[in-house]
Amino acid sequence: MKAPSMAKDLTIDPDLVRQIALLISETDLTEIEVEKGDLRIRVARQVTVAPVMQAVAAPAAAPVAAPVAAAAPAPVADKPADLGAHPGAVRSPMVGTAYRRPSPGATAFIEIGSQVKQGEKVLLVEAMKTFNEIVAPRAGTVTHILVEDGQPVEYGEPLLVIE
Amino acid sequence: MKAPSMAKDLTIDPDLVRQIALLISETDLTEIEVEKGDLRIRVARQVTVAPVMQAVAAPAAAPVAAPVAAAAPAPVADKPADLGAHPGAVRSPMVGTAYRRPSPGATAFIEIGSQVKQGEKVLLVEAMKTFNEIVAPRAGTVTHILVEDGQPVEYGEPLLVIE
Amino acid sequence: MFDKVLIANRGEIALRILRACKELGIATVAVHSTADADAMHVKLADESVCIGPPSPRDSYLNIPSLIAACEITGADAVHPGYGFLSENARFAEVLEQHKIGFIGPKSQHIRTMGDKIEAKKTAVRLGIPVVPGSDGGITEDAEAKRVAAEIGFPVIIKAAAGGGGRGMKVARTEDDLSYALAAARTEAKAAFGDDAVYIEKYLEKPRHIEIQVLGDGKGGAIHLAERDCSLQRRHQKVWEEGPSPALNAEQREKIGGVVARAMSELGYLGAGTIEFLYENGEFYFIEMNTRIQVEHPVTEMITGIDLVNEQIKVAAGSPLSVSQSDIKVSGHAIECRVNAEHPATFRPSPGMVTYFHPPGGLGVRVDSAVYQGYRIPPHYDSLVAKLIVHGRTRNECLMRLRRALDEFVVDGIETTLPLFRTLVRNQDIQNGLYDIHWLEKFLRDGGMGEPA
Amino acid sequence: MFDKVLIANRGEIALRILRACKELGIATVAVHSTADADAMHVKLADESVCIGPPSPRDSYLNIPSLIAACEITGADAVHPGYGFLSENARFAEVLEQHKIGFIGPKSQHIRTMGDKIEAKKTAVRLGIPVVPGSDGGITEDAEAKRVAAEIGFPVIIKAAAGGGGRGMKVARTEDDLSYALAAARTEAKAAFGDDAVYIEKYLEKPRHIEIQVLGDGKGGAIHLAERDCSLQRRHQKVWEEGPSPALNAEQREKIGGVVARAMSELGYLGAGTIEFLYENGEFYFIEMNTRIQVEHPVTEMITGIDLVNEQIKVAAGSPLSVSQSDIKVSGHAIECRVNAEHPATFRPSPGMVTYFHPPGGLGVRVDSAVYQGYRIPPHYDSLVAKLIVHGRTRNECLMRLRRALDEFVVDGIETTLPLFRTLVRNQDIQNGLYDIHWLEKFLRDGGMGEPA
Repeated sequence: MKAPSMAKDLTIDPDLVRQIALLISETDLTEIEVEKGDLRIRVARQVTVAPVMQAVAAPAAAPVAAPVAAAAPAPVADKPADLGAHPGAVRSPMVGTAYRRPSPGATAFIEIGSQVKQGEKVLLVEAMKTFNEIVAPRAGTVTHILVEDGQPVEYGEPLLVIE
Repeated sequence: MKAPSMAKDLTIDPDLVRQIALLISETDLTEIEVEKGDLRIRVARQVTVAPVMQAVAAPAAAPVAAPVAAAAPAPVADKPADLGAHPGAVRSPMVGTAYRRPSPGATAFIEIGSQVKQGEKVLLVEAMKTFNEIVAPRAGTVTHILVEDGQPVEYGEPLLVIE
Repeated sequence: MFDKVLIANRGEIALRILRACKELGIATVAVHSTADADAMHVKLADESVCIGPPSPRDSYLNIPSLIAACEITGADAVHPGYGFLSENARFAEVLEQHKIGFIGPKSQHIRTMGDKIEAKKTAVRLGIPVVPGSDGGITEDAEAKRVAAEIGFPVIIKAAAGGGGRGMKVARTEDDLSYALAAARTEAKAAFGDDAVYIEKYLEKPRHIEIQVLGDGKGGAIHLAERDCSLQRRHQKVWEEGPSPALNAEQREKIGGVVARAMSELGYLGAGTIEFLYENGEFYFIEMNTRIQVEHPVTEMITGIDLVNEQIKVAAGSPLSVSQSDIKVSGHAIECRVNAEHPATFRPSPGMVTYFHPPGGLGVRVDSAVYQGYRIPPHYDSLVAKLIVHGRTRNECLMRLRRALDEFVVDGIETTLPLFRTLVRNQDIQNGLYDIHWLEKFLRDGGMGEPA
Repeated sequence: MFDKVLIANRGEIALRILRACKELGIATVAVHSTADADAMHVKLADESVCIGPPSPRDSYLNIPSLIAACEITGADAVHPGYGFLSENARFAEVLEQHKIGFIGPKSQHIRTMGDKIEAKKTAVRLGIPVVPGSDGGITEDAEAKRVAAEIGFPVIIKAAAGGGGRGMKVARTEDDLSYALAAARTEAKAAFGDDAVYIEKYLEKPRHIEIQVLGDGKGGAIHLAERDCSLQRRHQKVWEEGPSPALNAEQREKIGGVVARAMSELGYLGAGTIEFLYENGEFYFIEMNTRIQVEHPVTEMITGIDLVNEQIKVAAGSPLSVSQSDIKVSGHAIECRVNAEHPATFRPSPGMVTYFHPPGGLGVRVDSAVYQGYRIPPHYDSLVAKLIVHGRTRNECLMRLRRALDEFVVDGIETTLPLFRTLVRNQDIQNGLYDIHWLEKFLRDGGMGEPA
């Protein structure tokens, strides 16, 4: 008997490939291979396209006469990329400085493990001397707090995770 | 029982390949490989894009004052690329002008269908007023003559095919 | 001098400012929308801050976000580039309130020059030539005739209450005047309920010529000759060059002197451009741009002056590094704005740049924030690269531009490179014989083939 | 003027020549080995001819092939670039016999300057300062003392029959002389069977300074100031700049005048370079290069003169387009030779360039025949790109170079970019305090880390 149409069996699931492609982007990988039973899917993206702009750190010597950027680049915040992708991440709606408590010395709005209701104040982000309330977009448990008190935050930066 | 004719089974399904090709474009991937049972399909697209240097042909207008390259680029010779790859191709060992006969009006050294012995004179290539003999590297039948009488030839350009 | 400058812009001008800062040893902060996270200047800056979503209103035009970005990075000055907030007087004032330097003019000059009526009044006061016309609405034919004779024909009659071209009539001779006046009045009455009109000199085929200025804010001001930006499409400049093929040294010195004295009197600070229409040897003020312009490299190439460097220095209170006598026009420069657009239809073509090879060699400058693999976002302008070429003569410049255009490779998107390859070989362009209508006519006449 | 020029070279200089031809409206023929079929200048030329296999001897140095390529394409002149046949007098003569123009000097000047002894004699005759020394072999100590005293210490004693450093001794003072003479004689006798020696001034820490010249072949000749090429490794120039940090305007004018007068007297035709060692205010002739040089863009950037354009014009019989009084040194320029080599070990690194992004903006010029996807062949030199930066002052130039180097991306191969990023930040380089030994010492001392 003839083998039952191999081509037919090998229909691929485009959504699966798309999903893996997204994963590749998100994780910055160049290749993902999935194997289950007798099915194996391998997906790759070559990285030669990615531009590599050097941010060469200035070594010792200063220029003869011109003033020099004294300090080394200060990273605004260490971005926890993995938690940023978390579905429960709450992101900053603006640039500013994040505060965890209503005033210096006061109790923090939340701690890890806090149960929060939807609309409950969780943080403040100050910009131009204005304190903007960040509220919980949904009820849940605070599992991660990603900012220090007084830390500068960018637009879209993950602040905390509510699960 | 295992399917008898593997080759037959391995006919590819063009639609499947097209589908994967579309997916590759859509997802910006460079490679997709799917394997099921003993069949494996791998589709790849290289991203190191080949350079496309434009040789823009100068349209109508001449520059205001500077002299202009009057003539359009004269292609040195139309290269029969496919025959150039022929194992029986005899290539020019130098730049120059190819001649098919010892002197104007004389009989050509060879014609298509000529039987040649190894070492037999088949063409002349003239450079700096010197006529260099091109001899058959092996015995055989001349199946193609790729140059006209008096045609300029580059180094490595296929001149004729001996089979 | 400033220690850290925040660049409140994107694209090639953000990179241009970053380069100027680096060359002055000033630290840089790039701000960007989420759509610009991969921008070249973001990669090259010392620090970067995401300030909002792609919409400019919520990012590059968002003053609180920009101030907050200054606060969290400690930037002590902001360069606004062009467009966005560069001519927003309130932004300059808010920065001042926050004791952050603004690399641009004094806010009152931004405000004055941003108001068309105020700007023209100021120009008149400062002795800058403007389009001659009646002072206000005219209702009597006799007065119209007197004014028209004074101005000289042709004149244009405009509805005093008008706009949008309605109620506008041209009178080429005195004989046309009565009819034109009547027609304009009738249209004006119908359109605006007011038949008052005013009369202005009508320019048939003017060139757009602009004078670059620099001021120290304390009465020191110089001009850096002109740029001819007559090649426009829908009021967008396409090709700019300097010096103008239409001016001689004497004319240059005369109008430059007028403008420099005006800026000195104004106490103007920083870089600015006085734009004129030019016809039959006369200049007519259009407007003043109180910022760096897209086409500033043309001036840099022919004068050797780094305009952004000067902007930063004078904003920090330093004097201008050059005086008027140091400014010598040397050779000729042309800038082509290579846009991500179809070269004949000008349909925008954002997307991934799959290959990018800029031209190099003597006299060739490319200002571009594009790199291979960069995805041009659809949210902003379509400028891919400015190709600026310098030569000792206009002809050498044209020949160099031609070879540079032929070397330039941008794949993956459509660009206006083919338009420039055609223009550089056009006889009118080569002869410098064009006005502000030339390019649109050329395109209408099928110069780039039938628009799709 | 020529109608069609054959470019008898490869790499960036072939592209440089192609650009100059295109800008003059001259048709171009690229010749190439099989290894260079994909070269950028081959793609851009009007015509191309494959002239042989990868080995330079059988392609770029093969005179019959080049003449044949001229014949089949109808090229009426050849530009030899640098290296290969550029200083081959016979090539110039063969071209002349074939009535094909040679874009270079007269063959007798190539021949004279190609012979070290003849060149020095000619320099002396023309009044160009040379290293002082004894006229011939010295056998008597008394004569040696007299000569040494005349020259001034330190002196170097060399075996007259010698070479390769054997029989060479330095005497720093008169006290050292007797011993040094004896030692040199003994070594010379042992090595060459001849104890005759000669004495020359010994330069401890000279700079390499060279003067660019242009001649019309009819007695018209100008100099275009100097380049300082002291930063060398194994006699290969790495970093060149102009003007030299060591010279002032008076010194420049003086040595330039000497050289220009000499070239005028010689009736020199085309571009040339007189190379000197320079120490304590004195110049000492080393050799003359009778061709365009790798580092010619430095001079182009500070004078505004297109040297290749001038070469072509004078070879065609036109006069120089400028006179000495037109040559003004403006600002400062530095060239970095970016090679496909490991930045510390200098191990060659040919291969595929997978990403290439040259820097742009004001004052930045890149001369490179590399493009993304180009495979650098292993058969030829390792020059990937020349980065040339201009600034109004040396400091501005250094700051601009720094930012340009930081923007430059070349992936897939190793390059010397990291070396330049280190050099531009080095205090000695910034202060201009270096001589011809500086770079090797810097590398020996681990300036780039321990060589692997």
